[in-house]
Amino acid sequence: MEQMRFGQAIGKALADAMQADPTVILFGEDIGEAGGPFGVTRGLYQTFGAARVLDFPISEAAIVGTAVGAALSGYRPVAEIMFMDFCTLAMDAIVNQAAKAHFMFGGQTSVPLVVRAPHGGGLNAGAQHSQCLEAWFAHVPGLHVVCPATPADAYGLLRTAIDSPNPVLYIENKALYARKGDMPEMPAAIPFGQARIARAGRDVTVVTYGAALYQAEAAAQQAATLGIDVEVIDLRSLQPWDEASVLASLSRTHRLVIFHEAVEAFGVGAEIAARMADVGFDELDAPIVRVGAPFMPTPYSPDLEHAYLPNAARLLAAIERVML
Amino acid sequence: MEQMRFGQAIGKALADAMQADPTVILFGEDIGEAGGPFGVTRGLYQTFGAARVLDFPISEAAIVGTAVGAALSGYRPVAEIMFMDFCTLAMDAIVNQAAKAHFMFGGQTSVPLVVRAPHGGGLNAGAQHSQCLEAWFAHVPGLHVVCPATPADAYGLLRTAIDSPNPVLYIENKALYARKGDMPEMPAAIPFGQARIARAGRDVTVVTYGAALYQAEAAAQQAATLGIDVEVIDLRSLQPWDEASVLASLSRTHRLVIFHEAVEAFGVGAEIAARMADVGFDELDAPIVRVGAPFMPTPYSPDLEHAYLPNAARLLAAIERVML
Amino acid sequence: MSKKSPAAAAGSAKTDDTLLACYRAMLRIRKVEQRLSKLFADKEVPGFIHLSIGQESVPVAISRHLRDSDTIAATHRGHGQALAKGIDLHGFVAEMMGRESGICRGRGGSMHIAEAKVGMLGANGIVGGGMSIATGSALAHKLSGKGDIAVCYFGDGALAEGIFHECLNLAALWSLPVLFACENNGWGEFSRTDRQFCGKLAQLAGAFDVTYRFANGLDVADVTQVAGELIDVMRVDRRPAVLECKVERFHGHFEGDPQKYRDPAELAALADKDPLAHARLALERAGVDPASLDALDAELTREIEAAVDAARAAPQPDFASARADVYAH
Amino acid sequence: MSKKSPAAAAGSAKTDDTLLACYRAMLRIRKVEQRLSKLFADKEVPGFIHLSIGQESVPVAISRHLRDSDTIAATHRGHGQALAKGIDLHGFVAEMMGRESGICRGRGGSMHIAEAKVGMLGANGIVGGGMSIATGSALAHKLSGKGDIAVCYFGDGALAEGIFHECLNLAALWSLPVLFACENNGWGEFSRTDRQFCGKLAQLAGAFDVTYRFANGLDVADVTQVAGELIDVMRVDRRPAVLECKVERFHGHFEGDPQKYRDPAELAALADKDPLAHARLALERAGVDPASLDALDAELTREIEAAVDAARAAPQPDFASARADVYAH
Ligand SMILES: Cc1ncc(C[n+]2csc(CCOP(=O)(O)OP(=O)(O)O)c2C)c(N)n1
Ligand SMILES: Cc1ncc(C[n+]2csc(CCOP(=O)(O)OP(=O)(O)O)c2C)c(N)n1
Ligand SMILES: [Mg+2]
Ligand SMILES: [Mg+2]
Repeated sequence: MEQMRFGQAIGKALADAMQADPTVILFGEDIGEAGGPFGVTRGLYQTFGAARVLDFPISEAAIVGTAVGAALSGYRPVAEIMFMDFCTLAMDAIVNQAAKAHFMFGGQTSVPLVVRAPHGGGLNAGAQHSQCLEAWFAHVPGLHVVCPATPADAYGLLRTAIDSPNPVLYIENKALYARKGDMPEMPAAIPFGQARIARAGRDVTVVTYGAALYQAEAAAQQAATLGIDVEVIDLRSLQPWDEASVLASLSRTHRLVIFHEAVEAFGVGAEIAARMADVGFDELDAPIVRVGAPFMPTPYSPDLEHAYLPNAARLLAAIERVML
Repeated sequence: MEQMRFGQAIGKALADAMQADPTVILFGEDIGEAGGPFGVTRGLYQTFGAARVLDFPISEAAIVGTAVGAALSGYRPVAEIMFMDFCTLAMDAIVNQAAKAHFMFGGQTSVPLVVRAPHGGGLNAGAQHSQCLEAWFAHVPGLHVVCPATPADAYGLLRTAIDSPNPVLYIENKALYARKGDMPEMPAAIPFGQARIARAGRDVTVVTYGAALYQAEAAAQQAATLGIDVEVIDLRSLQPWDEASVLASLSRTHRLVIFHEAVEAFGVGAEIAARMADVGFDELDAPIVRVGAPFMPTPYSPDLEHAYLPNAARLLAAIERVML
Repeated sequence: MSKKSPAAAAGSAKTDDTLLACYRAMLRIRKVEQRLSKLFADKEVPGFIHLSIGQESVPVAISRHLRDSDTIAATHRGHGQALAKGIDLHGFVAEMMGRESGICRGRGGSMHIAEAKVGMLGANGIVGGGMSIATGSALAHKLSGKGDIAVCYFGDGALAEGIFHECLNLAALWSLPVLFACENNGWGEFSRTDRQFCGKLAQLAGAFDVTYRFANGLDVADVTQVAGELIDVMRVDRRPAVLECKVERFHGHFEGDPQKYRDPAELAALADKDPLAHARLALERAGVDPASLDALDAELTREIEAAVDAARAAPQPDFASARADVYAH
Repeated sequence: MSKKSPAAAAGSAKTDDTLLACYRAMLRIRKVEQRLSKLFADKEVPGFIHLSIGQESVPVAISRHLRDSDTIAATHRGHGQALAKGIDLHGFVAEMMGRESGICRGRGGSMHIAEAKVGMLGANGIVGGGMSIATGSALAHKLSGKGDIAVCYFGDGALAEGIFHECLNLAALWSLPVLFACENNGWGEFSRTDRQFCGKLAQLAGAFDVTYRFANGLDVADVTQVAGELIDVMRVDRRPAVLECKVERFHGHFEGDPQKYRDPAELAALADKDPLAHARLALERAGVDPASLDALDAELTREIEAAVDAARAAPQPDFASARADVYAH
């Protein structure tokens, strides 16, 4: 199987979707001739031209707002918000307009819009260029939220997102762009709401998503050396998320740890824990433990950021705790 | 004890704080001569003048953004966002600027800013004028989030918020404005992070906040007729929230239901459930159940909205479920 | 209305025809909103409703130059904008009354009324919320190359929102066929706009090299003329334009607002600033038989009452189906 | 720098003094940034850094007219803005290097550098993020009545953000003493601003009745003159003003950006557009001894190296204390 970088997989999904459907258009800053701040859209401007790869001024509110208007008028815009932190400038269009139009208008119309938003730290980029804000969007009825971890999933989820009649937040961890992985020759679209068992195990279920997957896998390996057999579930899709798969795993392992890069408090993990403390209560043999970022802004200095970011060691400690 | 309406208590807290501290200034739309869209600031313009009650144009981003600048320059602005739904237009100032400045600047400065935001439905005002978005802000390190249910708490929490050196989201349920309650002659400031036991009970703990408190009390009364003794905890403060009090209650009742008006999925209740499924796991005799709004935009028609809003009956059903 | 051919006519008979058609369209909006006012007072219409009484000339005039495939983004004060664009009256009234037969099945209401198939992309509860939607729709029109245009309605209060600046730039930069139509009633809720916004719209447009025109909203013929000129050019040159119309807000900000904050003299003077009365006078002066206008009134009453009756008879919306329809399938 | 008295002097000796002081301040910024460039290449400075090499004239000129109690909101390309306002060099360099002795204790870095006590309210990672902060600070100045002013630095790319419009309106409406200082380098990241924003800044300011002036950033004397005139008036009339300065961005958008998207001819032409070289030439023409300028260079090198050495010797920041300092107490 071909190897492809995560960022390239996104670029390929965009290109294939644009080839397949002339109504797919791209919105964003520096995505045209320059090929995008992280090179994800490289070549698309040259292939599809200025009419379909729209290099926007620095106007995030208008990027998503006009994308809603174009989506209501027959197009399928894929809008890039350069750093997820800048979604703060486009919340009205995402939350009050895109998410609600189908419902508010009684089902007459839909808003087939994708907002691509790179999240995550590790670049020493500081508190305004590192946030993982997916929990906000998962709380908004009408939005879908996905967050791939592998190139194949990046491809497949983006194709599904673009084909979806609904607005989708498509979240890319910046640390993954350069990461290579398998890419099938005919990569498939991946349905929303289906998790992937990244590693099968009997003793503890670890639920994760995005770049955190790789730390989870590392922790699972370390746990194996301690005789703990960890099942790692990569959610892939956060809204909807695959409650059935998580519950099924919990019913086998009876122990649950949730792991993500985002701030732990009020993060995505809270919902998963809360649901399992309800529908999975009878299966639980141990407390549900979450491991996420501490409740603080992302610090700048490498030492501080390193101490800040959730890692395999902290996850392993949590795994050991629920095994007690 | 004097009786006072919830909205009046907020107005009184503003007036008393302005009297006590000349750096307290008010920002908002229609808050001046007009006295505010819900009459909360009535009379303040006349008492304190145009220099301290700043009637802004319809520029939410600038309302909060300039408030941050004024807060960094020696003032204590209290900014009103007319409906919490419009916070979508001011997220950058709240989340990227106000919340992070103290930390990012190494503790040199602080941002003593209050953002007042009315939330909640029941007015048939539709999907863009009814949202309860507090979970977003509780997820942001550097912000405090409070949501009073009684006039005395409205007063006391607002005084604390204005005195705080940190940015505070102060959330008011619109349905409460006209509600009367006791107001002590010398009302006290109420510290953040302290819940109030609104009703003591032995069998089930119901955790709630804001206007939902009254439905919770009604459900508790109904439960009493069924022989179920419900303890109702009014959180009052959501970030930080009073984990110790909730845990203490759970340790007595061993059953937990969380109830709020906000959308249930990824709402505030998720964090409480998740924490209790961790630190309170050994105390739990039943699943943790949440009751919040269903995962849909707030509908317009009275019938639909009535069916949409969480109510005492749904809470009672949850209480009965955990008693099984 | 939305199917009429563009541009104001030259001959006076034709002018009278246009005026009569405008009068009819304005009267229809007026009577619908007066009926809504009553229904609101009687608690048959819930929520917040913002009536456009006094402002009907603007959407009526603009819509004379629009076709179904043109799009509009409307405001919270958008009943006239919606009706002039051709929204179905029965569906409209039923929506206000929150019924299953409402055009949005009772889920949207006054602030979220929409009818996709006549190019009405939705009223908006967010001041300025429609601006980028209209601009994006104009971008779609540009890309699809069918010669359609988009109209962005907004109030003077919305001028202070940053999104206006972003959209004006984009529309000018990329030559998007969008008409920014400002219904300037001098007020934003309970505040006078001249105490809220000090930019001059003509100059703002000029800074982006965007054509600006002013029209007197009291005179529907003037608005029709100016809007026609702008739109005729826009169909060809595909450039944005700004149209500012001075109008008066007769009712409160929302129904139930007693407007105590307005000078009684200002309120008293409104009677002379009614575009509907103005049009009627012009028609009568041009020799149109007043009786025929009264007959028109009666005809519209029947149409509206039929819609109200039908809405009253319609079922309440079904929660389970609303619950199941948050996402498109 | 920030303690110098306002307004450009008349006599030529004094002009030379001013020019020399400006040269010194520009050279200091230049040398600090060149050092940062090297430290970045050597991985001693992490993250994203945006150098203002070629743009030093603007903050240097403006800051000649500022006092400590005046405030500025800086941009992501704000090293020069911070240094000109008087930020502590040791604290500055240590912050870039992520040390506990950094002015933000290693928590902020280049994009979030701030020093409250010299009125530096922070760089910003959000394009346009400082605009409302500066405007709000100007509001505070107006309320406290001490005659202070605020400076809002921004790049030409930020012109497209809606917040600019909101702030311009507010500042004009309420007469806030804020200088909107645009460092127009013609680029926003990898995109030419003339393909991104088509508004004319002079006319935008004019639409709000705000004074607009242009200055040639190549010539620090010109910027000093124009900024001085604007600020002198502002101290009295308390009205906002817009100052646009044409400058060139010599380095990439961020360090490490090879600027492949720029025309080689354009890059080659930069050599003639260096405000520092320009100032040096003027000084030499005015008879300043080149050796004294070289001595100045050496003196600054020593100052900067001392700061780098001190930072290198400083401890890494402590996570537990950062963790405990999310909220003020
Ligand atoms: C973003 C936002 N801010 C504030 C409001 C509250 N609000 C509703 S209408 C209105 C006044 C709008 O004035 P204008 O645009 O002139 O329209 P008009 O009501 O005069 O037709 C305000 C402030 C809102 N709905 N949305
Ligand atoms: C809100 C926001 N959007 C986009 C970015 C990414 N970004 C950083 S700098 C920049 C270009 C800014 O151009 P300009 O304002 O001219 O400043 P310059 O870099 O030229 O000094 C962009 C797009 C950002 N940091 N914040
Ligand atoms: Mg108005
Ligand atoms: Mg620039």
